[in-house]
Amino acid sequence: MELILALSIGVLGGSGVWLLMRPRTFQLIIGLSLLSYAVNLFIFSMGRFPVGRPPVLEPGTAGDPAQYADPLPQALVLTAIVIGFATTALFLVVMLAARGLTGGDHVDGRRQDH
Amino acid sequence: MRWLLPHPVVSAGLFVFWLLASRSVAPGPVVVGAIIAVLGGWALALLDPPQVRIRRPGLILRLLGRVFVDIIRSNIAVARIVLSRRPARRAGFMHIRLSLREPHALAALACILTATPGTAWLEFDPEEGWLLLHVLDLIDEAEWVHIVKERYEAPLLEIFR
Amino acid sequence: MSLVVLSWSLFAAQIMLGLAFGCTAWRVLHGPRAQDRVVGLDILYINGMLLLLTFGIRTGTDLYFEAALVVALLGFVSTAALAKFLMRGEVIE
Amino acid sequence: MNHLAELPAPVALLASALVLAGAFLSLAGSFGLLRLRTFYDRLHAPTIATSMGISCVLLASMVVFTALQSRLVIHEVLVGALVVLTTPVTLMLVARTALHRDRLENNPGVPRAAAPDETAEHPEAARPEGPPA
Amino acid sequence: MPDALYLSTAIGLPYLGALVTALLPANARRLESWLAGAVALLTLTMVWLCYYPTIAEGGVVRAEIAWVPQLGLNLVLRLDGLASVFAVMVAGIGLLVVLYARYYMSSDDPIPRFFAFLLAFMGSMMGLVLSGNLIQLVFFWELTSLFSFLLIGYWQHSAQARDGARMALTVTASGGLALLAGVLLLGHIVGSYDLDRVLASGDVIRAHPLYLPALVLVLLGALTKSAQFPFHFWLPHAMAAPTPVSAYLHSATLVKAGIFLMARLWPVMAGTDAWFWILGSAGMITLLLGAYVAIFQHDMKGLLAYSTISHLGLITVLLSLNSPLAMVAAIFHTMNHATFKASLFMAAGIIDHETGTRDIRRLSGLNATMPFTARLAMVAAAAMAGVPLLNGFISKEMFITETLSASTAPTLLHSLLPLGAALASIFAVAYSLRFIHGAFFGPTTGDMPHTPHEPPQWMRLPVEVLVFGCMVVGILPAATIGPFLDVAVRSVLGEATPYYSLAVWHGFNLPLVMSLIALAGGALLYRLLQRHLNAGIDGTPLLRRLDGRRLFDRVMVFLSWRFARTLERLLGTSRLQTQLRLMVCVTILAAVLALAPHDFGLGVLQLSPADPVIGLVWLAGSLCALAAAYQAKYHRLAALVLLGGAGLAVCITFVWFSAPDLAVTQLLVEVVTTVLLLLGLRWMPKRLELAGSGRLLSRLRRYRDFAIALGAGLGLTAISYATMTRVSPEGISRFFLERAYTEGGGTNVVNVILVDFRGFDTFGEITVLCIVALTVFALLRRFRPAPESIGVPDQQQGDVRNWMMVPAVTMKLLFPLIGVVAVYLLLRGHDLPGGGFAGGLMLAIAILLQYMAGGTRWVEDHLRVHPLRWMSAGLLLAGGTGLAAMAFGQPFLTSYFAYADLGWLGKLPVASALIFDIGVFALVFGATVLMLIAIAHQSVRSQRAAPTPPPAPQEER
Amino acid sequence: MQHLAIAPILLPLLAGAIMIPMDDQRGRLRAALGVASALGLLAIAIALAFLADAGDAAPVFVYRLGNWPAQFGIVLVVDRLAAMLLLLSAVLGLAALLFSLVRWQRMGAHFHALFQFQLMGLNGAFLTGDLFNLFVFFEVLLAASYGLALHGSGVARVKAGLHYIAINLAASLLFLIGVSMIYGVAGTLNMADLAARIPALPAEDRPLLEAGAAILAMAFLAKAAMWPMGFWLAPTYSAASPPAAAIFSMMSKVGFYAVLRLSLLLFGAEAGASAGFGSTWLFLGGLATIAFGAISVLATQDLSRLAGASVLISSGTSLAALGAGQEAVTSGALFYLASSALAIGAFFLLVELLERGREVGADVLAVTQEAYGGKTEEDEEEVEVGTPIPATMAVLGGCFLCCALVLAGLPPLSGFIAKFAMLDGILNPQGLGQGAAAVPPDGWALLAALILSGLATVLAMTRAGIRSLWAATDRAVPRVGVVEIAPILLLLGLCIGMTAGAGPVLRYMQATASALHTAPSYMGSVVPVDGTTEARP
Ligand code: NA
Ligand code: NA
Repeated sequence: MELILALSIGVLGGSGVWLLMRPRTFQLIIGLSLLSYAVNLFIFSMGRFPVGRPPVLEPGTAGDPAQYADPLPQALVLTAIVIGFATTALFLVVMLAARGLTGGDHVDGRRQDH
Repeated sequence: MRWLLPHPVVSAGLFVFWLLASRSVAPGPVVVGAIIAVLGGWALALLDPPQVRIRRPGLILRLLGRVFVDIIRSNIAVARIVLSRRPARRAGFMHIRLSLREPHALAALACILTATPGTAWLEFDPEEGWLLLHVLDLIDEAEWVHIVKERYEAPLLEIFR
Repeated sequence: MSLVVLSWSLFAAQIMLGLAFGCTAWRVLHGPRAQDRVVGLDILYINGMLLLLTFGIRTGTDLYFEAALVVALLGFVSTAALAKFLMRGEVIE
Repeated sequence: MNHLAELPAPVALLASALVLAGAFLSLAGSFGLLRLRTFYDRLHAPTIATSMGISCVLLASMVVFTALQSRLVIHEVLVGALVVLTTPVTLMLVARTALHRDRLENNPGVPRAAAPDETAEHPEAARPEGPPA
Repeated sequence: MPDALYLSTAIGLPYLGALVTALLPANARRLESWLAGAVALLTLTMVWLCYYPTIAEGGVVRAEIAWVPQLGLNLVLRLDGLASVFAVMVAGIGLLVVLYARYYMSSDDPIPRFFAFLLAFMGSMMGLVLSGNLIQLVFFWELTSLFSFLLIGYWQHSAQARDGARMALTVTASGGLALLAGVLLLGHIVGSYDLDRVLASGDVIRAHPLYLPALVLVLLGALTKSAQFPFHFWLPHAMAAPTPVSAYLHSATLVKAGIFLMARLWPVMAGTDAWFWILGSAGMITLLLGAYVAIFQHDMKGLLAYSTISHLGLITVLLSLNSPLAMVAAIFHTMNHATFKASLFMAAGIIDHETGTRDIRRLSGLNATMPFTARLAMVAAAAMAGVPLLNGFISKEMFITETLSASTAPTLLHSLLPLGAALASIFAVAYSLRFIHGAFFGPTTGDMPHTPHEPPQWMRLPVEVLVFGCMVVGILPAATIGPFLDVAVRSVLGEATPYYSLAVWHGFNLPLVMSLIALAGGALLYRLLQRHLNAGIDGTPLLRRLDGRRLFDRVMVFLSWRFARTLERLLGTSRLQTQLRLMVCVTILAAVLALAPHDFGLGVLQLSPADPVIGLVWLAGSLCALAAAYQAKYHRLAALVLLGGAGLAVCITFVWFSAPDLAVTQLLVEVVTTVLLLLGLRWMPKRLELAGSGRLLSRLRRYRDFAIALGAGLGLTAISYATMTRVSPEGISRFFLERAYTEGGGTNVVNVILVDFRGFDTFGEITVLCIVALTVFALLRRFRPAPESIGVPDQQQGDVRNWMMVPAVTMKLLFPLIGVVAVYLLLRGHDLPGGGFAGGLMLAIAILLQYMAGGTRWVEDHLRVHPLRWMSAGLLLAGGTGLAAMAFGQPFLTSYFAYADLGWLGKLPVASALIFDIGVFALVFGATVLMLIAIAHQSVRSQRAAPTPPPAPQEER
Repeated sequence: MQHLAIAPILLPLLAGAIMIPMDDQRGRLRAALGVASALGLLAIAIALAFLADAGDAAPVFVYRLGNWPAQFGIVLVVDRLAAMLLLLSAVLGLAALLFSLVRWQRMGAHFHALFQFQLMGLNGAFLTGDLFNLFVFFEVLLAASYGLALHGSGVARVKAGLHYIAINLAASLLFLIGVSMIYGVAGTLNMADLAARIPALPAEDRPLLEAGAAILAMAFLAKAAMWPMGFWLAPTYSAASPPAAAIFSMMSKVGFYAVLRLSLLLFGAEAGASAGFGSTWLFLGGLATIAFGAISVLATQDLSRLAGASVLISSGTSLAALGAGQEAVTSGALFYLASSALAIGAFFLLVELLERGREVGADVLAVTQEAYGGKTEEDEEEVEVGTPIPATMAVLGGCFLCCALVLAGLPPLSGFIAKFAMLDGILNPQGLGQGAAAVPPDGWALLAALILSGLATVLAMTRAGIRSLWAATDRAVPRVGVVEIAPILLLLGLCIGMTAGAGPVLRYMQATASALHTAPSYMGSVVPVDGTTEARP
């Protein structure tokens, strides 16, 4: 199981990194999104992927760590998701502004090669 | 009463929705649900949708039953087409001229036709009332016209009058 | 006995849904046209939602219901936006 | 999965059947999406999943949880209602889009308008897809 | 104590004067010069006050003001014999120069600035010579460079002045940096920067392995400042400065700073072969080169400049000789040179001032038109040439004596010294003759811009004083300058002070013969060269190619253009792709380097059995991710859809591993992101697949990128796999699980962490969202689309109302429904999956759906969302919840939790965390809506493109 | 009194939040609020600095947010280092804000709110004692910096902004990867707790922790613009509007701050097998950055690029000095950091005054402007500067000179003291005359780098200064308002003050460095040894 997840983190991350190095702004934004998926899963994986643990406590009890998933990586992922969302939106708008002002969608402005 | 509940049906729906979602009929959720239902009605009123007047609840039930049966039947039919190795069928477009104009009724018809596998709502011309359908198994076009016009449109015309 | 049957059926159902997920994903991947991908994505969401529901049954908690509810609601929004974009060239006119 | 052991046998069997049926229907729908040859054909396949497929699984869920929690659990209805409400919207929009794009590209065999015209009076069956865009 | 006061006044007063002068009005020339003169006089007095009786009796005046004691850097003011000689020169000649400048400067010039710079320079020079701490010395050293730069560039409108100033600063400040390094080494060797301690550590320094680097660095500083070969070239170009500046800086003070430094450190650094070789060779070359080049200068000041270079070379040679007697001669010649050279500069300035030119070729017969000035200049020039009965003669004779006595030493350079001295003396006579003969003799009808006449009497006075000094010292050396020289020499040499005689007549000896030969030879040389000189050819014969300035410019251009630009191009990039590639590579490298030294392996944890469902989901998800990467260039929409597929796989994974909150949030974010990207796609250029992208180079680039991406992916896999196979550390999560319900009041631990345990993170996170929304809004207010995407997309034929009629019905109905879901998610978040963030996004989606269904205008006719208000309210609510805790004496964001009994309604949980969450909800809703609407508005704006400016998409409506 | 620790975060936050819905009609109120908040921050920072300096090595305040024990909740820690950086950012913030009042505040929407959030982010990053909270504040300050970098729009800003954002998004992802790896291995996020856990870490987990730290460091170093990850800096800073660039001179210091804090806390002498981790690389990277900065300084002809390149040199110098690993050098580096931040801030403001008069709207595509509704914004607004100052060129020239002196490290300003302090620390790590051990090779390298980079700066500054102040005699004298020059004078005045008061200032820096090099005092006061899982008070 762990291997599947590790591999999927790798695939997401690799695709994201590949796109990160592409010349078009849109590729970049997709790449950043894929990378942030990878990173979110990565953070999550640092809580060791517990299978079949209940997600919330029984009311009125203190949770036993052996019974529950590590909640902290989850909280971190949530924050990371939100921040990732915000920055993606911002990058999109900057990308649009750059497109409008430079006339092209190359990351460096009007460069035409590859 | 109008100002409190501009869309009573929707408000009622929201109230039920809330209770279902809360999985409880304790006083707390009921009160919150009621407030939310009213607020939801107001929110909808902001958008100024056409007023819906629904009659004949009996007919609604009958229509629902009919649709239920049709869905099961067409599910099986379409599943068979999908899974059979060499399906003997003739898919195609067909036009039906509807008398329905009421948007909610049209939406309901769209739901019905979509939920029924085998028919796909493609395009509707609100002026002339032409509906373009795609049918997966267009063996008898007249049969389909009958189904749509008689089985679904007629009751809908009654309900949303 | 019935427990074994139910467990296995749930497992089988999840495998089937997983396969369905794969089939749909293939359509999304392969296209050939944008509308195919959009329809594919819509169904991908449905398949995903069914997976969540069966997972809920399997684990006996109805906490995943919210996730399913949200999938049902939002799968629609994103595919509708995609379709609208295809249809009108922009999502909001 | 010890919680499932608390279920009475008939309920378990019913739930098994429903789950299997729902999953099977969904698989059928998805398989159709994969297999059918034209876009308009493929438009039908998923509705198997969105109608019966979902219904069966939701029913199974209701049955199981009602039995487990010894009270009526029917909030799954909401999911069903939402799907029924929303699927047509998506499909209508996509279908309309496909039509529009086919018309723009003058692909043969696509009705020119919502109203019937001479050429489209007797449409033939499966039409070839337009070239990928 | 009064000594300390005197010394600090001697340094501080000039600076104070500079400050006051700078603030005086531009037309107060008289006042400014009086002020400057008074400052110089007072400074001189201060030195005098210290001199008697302490210094005169061989004592040292020392005052210490704490500055940075931790680093051994205090303001140590230290006056001894050597310093007082220089201090008197600085203040005394400064006084004369101020007087001279009062008449020299034109009223068109910005006078306050001139005097301010001059006084500041004086202060810096005083600071330098009075430094009792090496770092402090460097401090003032660089200040002298700085103010000399400002003074040379005083006439900033002239390109020559700018270039000269820049050259001077570049050379001297660089030297100053080297000096700093050298001084730091000395400090390291000695263990103190204090001059007294350094001077007491000569043996330690000379024996230290770092002696040679320290020596080289210190001498770099000294030689650049004193314009020694090969750094001499800046001085002639500094002649673009006003003449008072040249008279002050380039004869008596600035260029003597290097000499001062060498003399100062002579006791501890001299006495080695390295010292002799470096200084001897540099000095000798400078001596000869300067003298030779001076002959061929047509500009009087240029001639004087090269002569200065030569004389400084002379002094350097003297210092290099490691002989106490040579040291005496060096100090003596320093004083002499200051007097005659300053007077010569002033004379040249007077000539320039009265005739309008300094070109020797144009000047002629001034002996007749301005006789008094001519006589003064002639005497000074004679001193420069080393004519007997003038001060220059005595020190020059001492020089020749020293070279002769050194020539018995073993090396070639030693034996060449007398020859060089003789040759240089011949040259000196020749250029002195040229200076006199060229300007003052010949026909009175030169082609001069002004008719020459005598200057005002007060302008001549400084020259008179200095020339008088030349004569007095030349005739009665022992009686006049003797005591001062003795004190200075003793302060350097101490016990080692040799016997020396300051007599004019030492008998008819070899040095005298050489002097006489030099006089005759010089006259002869000048006679021989006269034809050549009269021809008025520019440049120096034989050395035409050795143009220091051209070389300097070439080096500078090479440094900044060829060298720096090429390197910058090679080592840097402006391309984003390269930058990101580098970042990825460096990170991979960093991780590998961190892991490599250890044997990095898997942990011991039992793996959980593989779930085929997740395998299937991830098979699909991975394919989606890969396909999205593949399609993103030409099929943007496809990539977007595929991204959604991958996101769904992530979402299912979250559910599978007990994180429904994450699943819900991930999904919501993904949908909003998709819509945002779709909104943006409308403005992107059409992209068609082009043939010919398969060129070898770009293919290779892609292979490289593929390898990097593969590496990154494998790295992530390896790390996460390795971590997952390890036992969890006994971390802090136990605390959260144990306290979430009992102290946080919620069963959804994740939510309790978000709004309570780590609520501050959430607080920051919503602030980020808020900031981003504001930025998006601000940026879009100035959005300009590309010309080709302004028009309505071609798909838009027909009315949207018509097309969307049936779907719109459902979409409107969904508005309240989604709103209810939003509230539902908000309210239950604390106990069950959901929360303010999810709720806010949900509500925004409800609004979005309406925009999609009805279009911007329709929605805004019906709905008024005020996103900015929502945002503000949300942020204030969240912040207010935290502040409320402070009101109860608790830290910010301390949560409060209780059940309010509402009678039959049951108990209502009241948690401050819920209010916080409502704040989150409002902010997220507002921010998301603001972003969506701001982008959506661009279409409306573009369609309204008209002469009248459209209103900004403000939040109202 | 405790609450003073959080005030530097809350004050700008609340000010910003109130400003959000204010429209342009309330511009004056908005500006007044902004200035009031900046002044308040200054006062708070001064108070904190005095309080921090009064005590021993331990932090003066450990503020437990939500009143949870330190290692579980989030803590803010006020020690000398934090207080000093708060003070710096307050000063720079005030200066930049004042400068913007004359005209830059009107060049785009929401300037004041973004500015306040920028300050909040900076302060939060300096205060927080939690690794993940540091990420959050990094994001706050970055998000605000994106807004400020783009403030005013235009081709140059947007193009540079795109690069800046892309690179920082990537860096943020690295941050997350690094933090989560550290959490995955050590099980905590609190810096002090982490420092306490590292020595006891099992050997098989150590590589992962170190790899996590290395990746984390990449995120910081990208922000500190270490070569080869800092090419974004010069274009971004030079394109940004001057007030933004001025406050950005603090931004690159944040990356350095994080490296400083974490490397000394986590990998200090007490870190067991991990002690000194990465310092060699830090040193080499710093040297490379200095070299590249010096090359850029030499290569540039443009004043604002020159300022940007100076930031590189300054960053590299700080990093290399930190990498040298000597307490004495660290204290010099801190002095240097303060002095260069002030000077660079002043320089960015000054550059605009010197280059004033370039057409503002020229970089908007003319075609689209016409088609898209023409001059919709305040692009073409006249430069109205209020009361102009007398002797403008002389004042500007003097300011330029001061900036150049500080940046080149020449006497008489604080740059010289800073460089001297570092060099002295390199040569005499135990203190002057305290055992003259042989200087290691890296000491020589740093010495050479500092001297040569100073030389390059001198050359470039002289050239640029002569060209823009002396050579252009025919140009019109720019109109400069008192409100514009005052902040520059304030910043440079502080540089002068740092020179005159070098003794006490350096003593503060030495106390700071000494506290940083003795991690246990920080650890002990943030996470008391006994009360690990003690309940909420
Ligand atoms: Na259907
Ligand atoms: Na939540």
